[in-house]
Amino acid sequence: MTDLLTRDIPAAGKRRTRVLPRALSTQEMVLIGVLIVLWILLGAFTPNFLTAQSIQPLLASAAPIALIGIGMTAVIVTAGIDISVAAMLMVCAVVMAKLMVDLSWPMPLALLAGILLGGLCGLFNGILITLGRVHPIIITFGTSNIFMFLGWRIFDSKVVNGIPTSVGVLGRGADGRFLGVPYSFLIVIVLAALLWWYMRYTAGGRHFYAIGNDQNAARLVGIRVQKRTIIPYVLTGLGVGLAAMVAMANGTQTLAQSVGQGIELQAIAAVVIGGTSIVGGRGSVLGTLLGALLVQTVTSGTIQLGWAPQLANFFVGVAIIIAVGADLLQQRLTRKAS
Amino acid sequence: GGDGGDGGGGGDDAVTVAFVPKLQGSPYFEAMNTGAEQAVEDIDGLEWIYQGPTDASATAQADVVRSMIQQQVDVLIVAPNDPDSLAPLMQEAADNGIKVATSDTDAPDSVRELFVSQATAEGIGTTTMDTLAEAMGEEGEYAIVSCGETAENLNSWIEVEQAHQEEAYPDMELVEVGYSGEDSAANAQMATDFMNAYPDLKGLIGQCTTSAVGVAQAVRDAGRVGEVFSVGVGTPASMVPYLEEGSSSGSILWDVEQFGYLTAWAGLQLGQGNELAETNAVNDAITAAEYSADDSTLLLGPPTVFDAENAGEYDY
Amino acid sequence: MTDVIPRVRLTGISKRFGAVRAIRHADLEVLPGSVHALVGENGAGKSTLIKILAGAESSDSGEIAIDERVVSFASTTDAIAAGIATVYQEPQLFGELTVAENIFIGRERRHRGVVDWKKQHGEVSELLELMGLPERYATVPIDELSIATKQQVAIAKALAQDASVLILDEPSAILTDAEIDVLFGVVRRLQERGVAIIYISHRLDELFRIADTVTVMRDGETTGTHAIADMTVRSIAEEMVGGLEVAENRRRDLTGAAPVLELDGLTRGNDFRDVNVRVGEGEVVALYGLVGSGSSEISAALWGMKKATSGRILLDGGPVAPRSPRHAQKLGIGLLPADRKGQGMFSFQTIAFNISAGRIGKFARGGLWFDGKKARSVARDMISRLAIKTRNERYPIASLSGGNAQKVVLARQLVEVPRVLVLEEPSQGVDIRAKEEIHTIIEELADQGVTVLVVTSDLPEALRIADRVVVVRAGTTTAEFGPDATQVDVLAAAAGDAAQTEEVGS
Amino acid sequence: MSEQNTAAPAPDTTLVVQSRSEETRMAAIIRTLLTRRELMLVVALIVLLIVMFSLSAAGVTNGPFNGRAMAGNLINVVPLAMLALAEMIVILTGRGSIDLSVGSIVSLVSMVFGFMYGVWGMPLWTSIIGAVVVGGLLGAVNGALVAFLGFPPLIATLATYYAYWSLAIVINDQQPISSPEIQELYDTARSIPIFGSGFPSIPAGVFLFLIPTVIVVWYLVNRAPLGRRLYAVGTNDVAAKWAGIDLVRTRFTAFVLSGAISGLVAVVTVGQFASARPDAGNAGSGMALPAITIAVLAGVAITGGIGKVSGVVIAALLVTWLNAGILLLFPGNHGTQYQLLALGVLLVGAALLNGYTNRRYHIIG
Ligand SMILES: Nc1ncnc2c1ncn2[C@@H]1O[C@H](COP(=O)(O)OP(=O)(O)OP(=O)(O)O)[C@@H](O)[C@H]1O
Ligand SMILES: Nc1ncnc2c1ncn2[C@@H]1O[C@H](COP(=O)(O)OP(=O)(O)OP(=O)(O)O)[C@@H](O)[C@H]1O
Ligand SMILES: [Mg+2]
Ligand SMILES: [Mg+2]
Repeated sequence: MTDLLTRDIPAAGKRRTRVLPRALSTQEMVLIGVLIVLWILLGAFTPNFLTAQSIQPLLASAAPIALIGIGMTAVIVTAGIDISVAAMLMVCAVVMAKLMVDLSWPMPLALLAGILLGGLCGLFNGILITLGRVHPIIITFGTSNIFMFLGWRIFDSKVVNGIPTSVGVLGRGADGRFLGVPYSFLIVIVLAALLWWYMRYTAGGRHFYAIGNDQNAARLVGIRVQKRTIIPYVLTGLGVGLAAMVAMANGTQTLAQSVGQGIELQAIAAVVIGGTSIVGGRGSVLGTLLGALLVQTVTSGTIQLGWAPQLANFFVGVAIIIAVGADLLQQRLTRKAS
Repeated sequence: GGDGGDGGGGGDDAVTVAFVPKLQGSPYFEAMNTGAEQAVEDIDGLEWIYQGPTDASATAQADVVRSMIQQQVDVLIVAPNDPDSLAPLMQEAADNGIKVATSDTDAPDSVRELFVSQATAEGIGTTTMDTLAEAMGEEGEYAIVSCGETAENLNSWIEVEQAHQEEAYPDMELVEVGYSGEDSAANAQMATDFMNAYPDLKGLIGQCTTSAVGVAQAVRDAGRVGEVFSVGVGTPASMVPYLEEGSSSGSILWDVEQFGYLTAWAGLQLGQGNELAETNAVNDAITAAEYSADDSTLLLGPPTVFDAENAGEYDY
Repeated sequence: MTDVIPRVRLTGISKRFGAVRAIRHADLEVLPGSVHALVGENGAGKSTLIKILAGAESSDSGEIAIDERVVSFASTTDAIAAGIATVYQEPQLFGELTVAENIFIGRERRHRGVVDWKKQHGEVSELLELMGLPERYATVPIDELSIATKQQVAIAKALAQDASVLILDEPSAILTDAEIDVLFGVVRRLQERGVAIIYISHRLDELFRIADTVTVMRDGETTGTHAIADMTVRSIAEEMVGGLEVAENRRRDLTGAAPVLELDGLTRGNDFRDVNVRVGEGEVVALYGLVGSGSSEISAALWGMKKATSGRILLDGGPVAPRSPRHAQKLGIGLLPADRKGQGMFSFQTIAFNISAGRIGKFARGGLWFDGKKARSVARDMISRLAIKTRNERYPIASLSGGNAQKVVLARQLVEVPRVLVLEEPSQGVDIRAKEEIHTIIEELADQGVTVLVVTSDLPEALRIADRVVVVRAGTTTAEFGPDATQVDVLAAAAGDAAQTEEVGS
Repeated sequence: MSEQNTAAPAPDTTLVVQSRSEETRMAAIIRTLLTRRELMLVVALIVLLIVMFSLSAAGVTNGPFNGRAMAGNLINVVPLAMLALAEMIVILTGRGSIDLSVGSIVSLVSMVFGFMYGVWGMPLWTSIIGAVVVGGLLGAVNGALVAFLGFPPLIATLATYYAYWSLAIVINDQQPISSPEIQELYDTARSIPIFGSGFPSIPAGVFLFLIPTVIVVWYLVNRAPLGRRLYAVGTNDVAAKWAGIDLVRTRFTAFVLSGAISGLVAVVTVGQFASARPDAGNAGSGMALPAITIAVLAGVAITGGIGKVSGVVIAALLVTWLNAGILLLFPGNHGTQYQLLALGVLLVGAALLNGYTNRRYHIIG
């Protein structure tokens, strides 16, 4: 009987009395290592990479990717995906800008409205996906076009000029920092911490993993799968709203239709580099945060090394392959071991 | 958006002039449209169609151009994203009896009968470089933040700028040209990275309307107003705050609305088969648009340098 | 007994899946503190019935009463709230989550809205102890456990619900004897606490150890409920089958036939070792073993899905090493997989597609042009030869009943009659009539000279069709029986009665 | 149990109409339309054409919507339908297979083709074959990542989407190539009066590229052994494996084909734009998204195993003519904006319909 029971478990290193699932995945620890090495190397080979005036803007620029990536992590953990975030970001940003400029709403109110609008867009996605029971990639391809249409109509073929400079506190400027860290990145940290806590400690959060693991089984154990599945999309929407705010602040006093273009793939890249499994059931917000930093480090690093900036995308692609490949390899090894 | 005519150049003698910008929603082209609509109000027998693609690509633009050919407009004016790509389509339009012209960006190897030029590439490039050189004290490193990698006119301006600098300002040095698309946040981040990569960087050029603002924003955010000088090809309304605080030392542009007016007017002339004179008085503001028969180019005039004083007078 | 209020009462339940009437009219009464066995052939509707009780399926008609109060469950949540805990036939677990999380998923212990990990951990430790599993399993992700342990976790999970009704759907199928002892211990303790237990099993003998009452289902109907004391294995079996005559056993002595397939000391790590089997030309040999005995791994090795680490496979005397199913095919082997739905059917494709899918190259003229006409005519031919009940070959296989679908998957192996045909559980989940028809087909094939190895956990089937039965136990061949073997002998060998073990192979 | 056996075989769900006596005529029509997407698309196409022709006749449109206009717009169908077919081949193999990198392959191969034909002076046919081969190789990288190494297709092709795009841009320092040879290639995009002067001229690309591709893909999917394997793998890959089908090889081949078709599309776009452009397949939102949209609209199931060549071609025609119609109906910027809306609504609608159909008629699960 005993040999039967011990047969299951690889013997080494499992003796600790953990009550909680693991806090840091291997992938996250490796990512932290990779980031440290990259930063040291970049610091050595560029004049300024490891200085405040380079790291601060880097954090500010990584913020929108991270803000979207955080919600996207929850979505992907439930085995979903949201391609519409870039279009959604444009809608939120233009609404915020127009409320402030054309309707003279006070800034906080306008930003809040834009963030809520993001949540609403997310709700729209979530409802279509759960009620239609169609693969989310297809639905969000579609809603992406619809949001884009809305955004363009609201822009009304113009740019929005004269966005108040006060928005700039959320950007990469000097007036928007606390202990040297840009406010926008502080928002990222707070949000990531919240969602990390939620997904790790609360029942609702753990249910995301269960749904991503096996939606049918989740239904059988009494999880309200449909309701639960909507939540990550709404979270993503809210994150997109925040990202719109930061993207606007990172930009100029003029907002153009191109805001946020291509950020959906950057956010997904950050999520998968962070070790979240695209087929669902596994992943964490912390990894995404690191992934976003890696994506932006690669982009800025390429430029600061004096290489062709267009190569940055190539390295992002390679980073995805290495990160996911390492994860696949590790999984294969543990499977062999057991 | 622009107002279409009833299309087809029906039974009346009105001339339908269609203009296809590089993309819609850009303040620059929308301002051209505003100017053209003024022309429609002023001039009898001119009908104006304005329709642009949703992204600044040759592909998307070709669809719109093709639609214009189907609509059998009288005159088709295009600001080509990629002149080479458009040349055959213009041929097709001409084969269908449509008069074709370019505006803003030329397609020299095409069958276009006229190019309405805002200013020569020479003029824009030289003025931009002169403005930057003056701000930088004619010495030091500078970098260029451009937008689309393949934008023909931006690339031609960059060429002129570089050549002019080598000739006239030997103490200046171009360290990098980067392309970061039409997103001002990305433009600004690239400018920031340039400032970090080249700590002695003294000058930045924002080569298109979004990056003109983007580079200025980057200088402002880095807190280096007065140390790093930026100039750009930006629309006045978006540049005002930056010009005022000094993060931008000047914006090189022309009166875009008048340029739109001129384009519409030129289209009408083309449609009616009128010969252009060597200098043309078009309206109160455009009194001497020069026409060169050699390269069939109608020129608005020299570029304007907007600064803190005059930029506020424009609402685009 | 009758004056006790039943904990569960199901009356007149019926349920259709499209054209399949899974449950036609089922009644069931379970008393508190009793173990109520539910038996019936594959597909009789047992799982469907308990899924209805568990809120996982809705019934088309009928009534559910708990403690004589009529209830209606819109979802599993409602059923769980009503005190019904279920261990499904396929364990519903989440691979990435830990054992502790799996046990509490959906009903987490909370402390101010946050999962109370410590408390859960404590309770889980107790449960694991009850199940005879070590405490350190609590934080191990499910994916790192074996199937049997997963099953035990699933039971622990049901126990954690503190339920008044516990449903166990074939819990013993994949457990070893020792694990079954633990399970029965747990069941008895719950019984003492007054829990009503519904116990589904195909191992009729074990019912006499654990059950108080037995209800038999046939064709979606409950045919009767009896005290277990009044029954015997034989009487239960008769009621399950409904008195259908079982045909004569095939019993031919073909030991003299030239050996075509020989397994000689075949071994693969923990899966199986020292397997010795010899099958002669035109012979039918059954490889009989209970679930988990390793017999399915042996057939996977024959089919090139798993590599043997030592020993030899001989085909017509020459050693072969199948690298892949395709390679095995080329060697002249055909295989019918055990899991019809998962491994056999292309469910929304047509019958013709399904039949031709195993030999696509065969239907391609010059290897370039797939001959659809030929595929359809072969399919029509198979339909009539195997008496597949369908209107025509263009129907999707999903529209067929299990037995007919099984014949289609079998037909795939017959497109090009193989030299050696391996059939895994050829009649699993098909009704008696179809079963008989499949057995006849196997006999006909053997008569045509095909060498047949039937890998089965169905003892009557093994004895019905095989010329010889080789017993697999704990990953190795332990005994071999000639044509005159009795059920008792074979079963005893499979269960590990040393006295019954005879010499193996040749 | 005998129930299943004695009763008539359970009625078919997709191919044959249920016992007619039980089903009303209307229900039968609806079922046929829902389960046979290409028929529904034909109906939609006819409705669109009738609407557009009447609007055009009533003079509501900015220009005539007639045979000539329709023929002219076929130029857009060429790359769109070809890439949608490429996506179909990949999506058919199931397990979330999709190819996000087709647009980047188009960009990169455009440049390679530009070099081969426009700079190095290789003969046209060699260059075209070279483009297809290079496309196939780029697809093979995707295929290797997915089939051999087990990368999720979405991830593998997201990575190569970035990598190929970047390479396309740096390979010639972001300059397009438009040498005279390349410019002459525009002939492939020109319309030719193939049916005589009485009929509208059709873009040459339709005959040079689209129709051959459709024929080849139709052959591969419906008549080559490969096609059977694609459907089998996409329907149930475990069963396919047990049936002796090589999953790795089949998935790998699907991505190679997708890359090769994308390589040919690169030639098409080079001809169409008379220049080899590094952003040929990535401009705007790129070419992959519209291609996937067409495939989904055509009824190709993202879960694999379902999809038809005819559906893809009809869907491409529908979207192209719808877009052209919208441009004629809405002047100014609104036209291009409404195209976005129409595409979005079509896609969501088609997806919801796919989902509903599958559940209603139990096609999957
Ligand atoms: N979801 C479903 N869709 C269609 N038919 C189903 C479904 N579930 C069960 N059936 C059919 O209903 C009948 C009863 O199945 P059920 O699983 O209840 O049998 P069972 O008695 O549990 O058999 P086993 O002993 O093999 O577990 C079978 O004919 C089966 O094919
Ligand atoms: N199992 C398979 N999976 C994927 N592709 C295959 C498979 N078998 C063959 N092919 C492909 O099909 C082509 C024909 O192969 P081959 O000649 O072995 O088939 P065949 O002999 O006609 O088939 P069979 O042996 O089943 O009659 C090969 O070029 C190969 O690329
Ligand atoms: Mg069952
Ligand atoms: Mg062969």
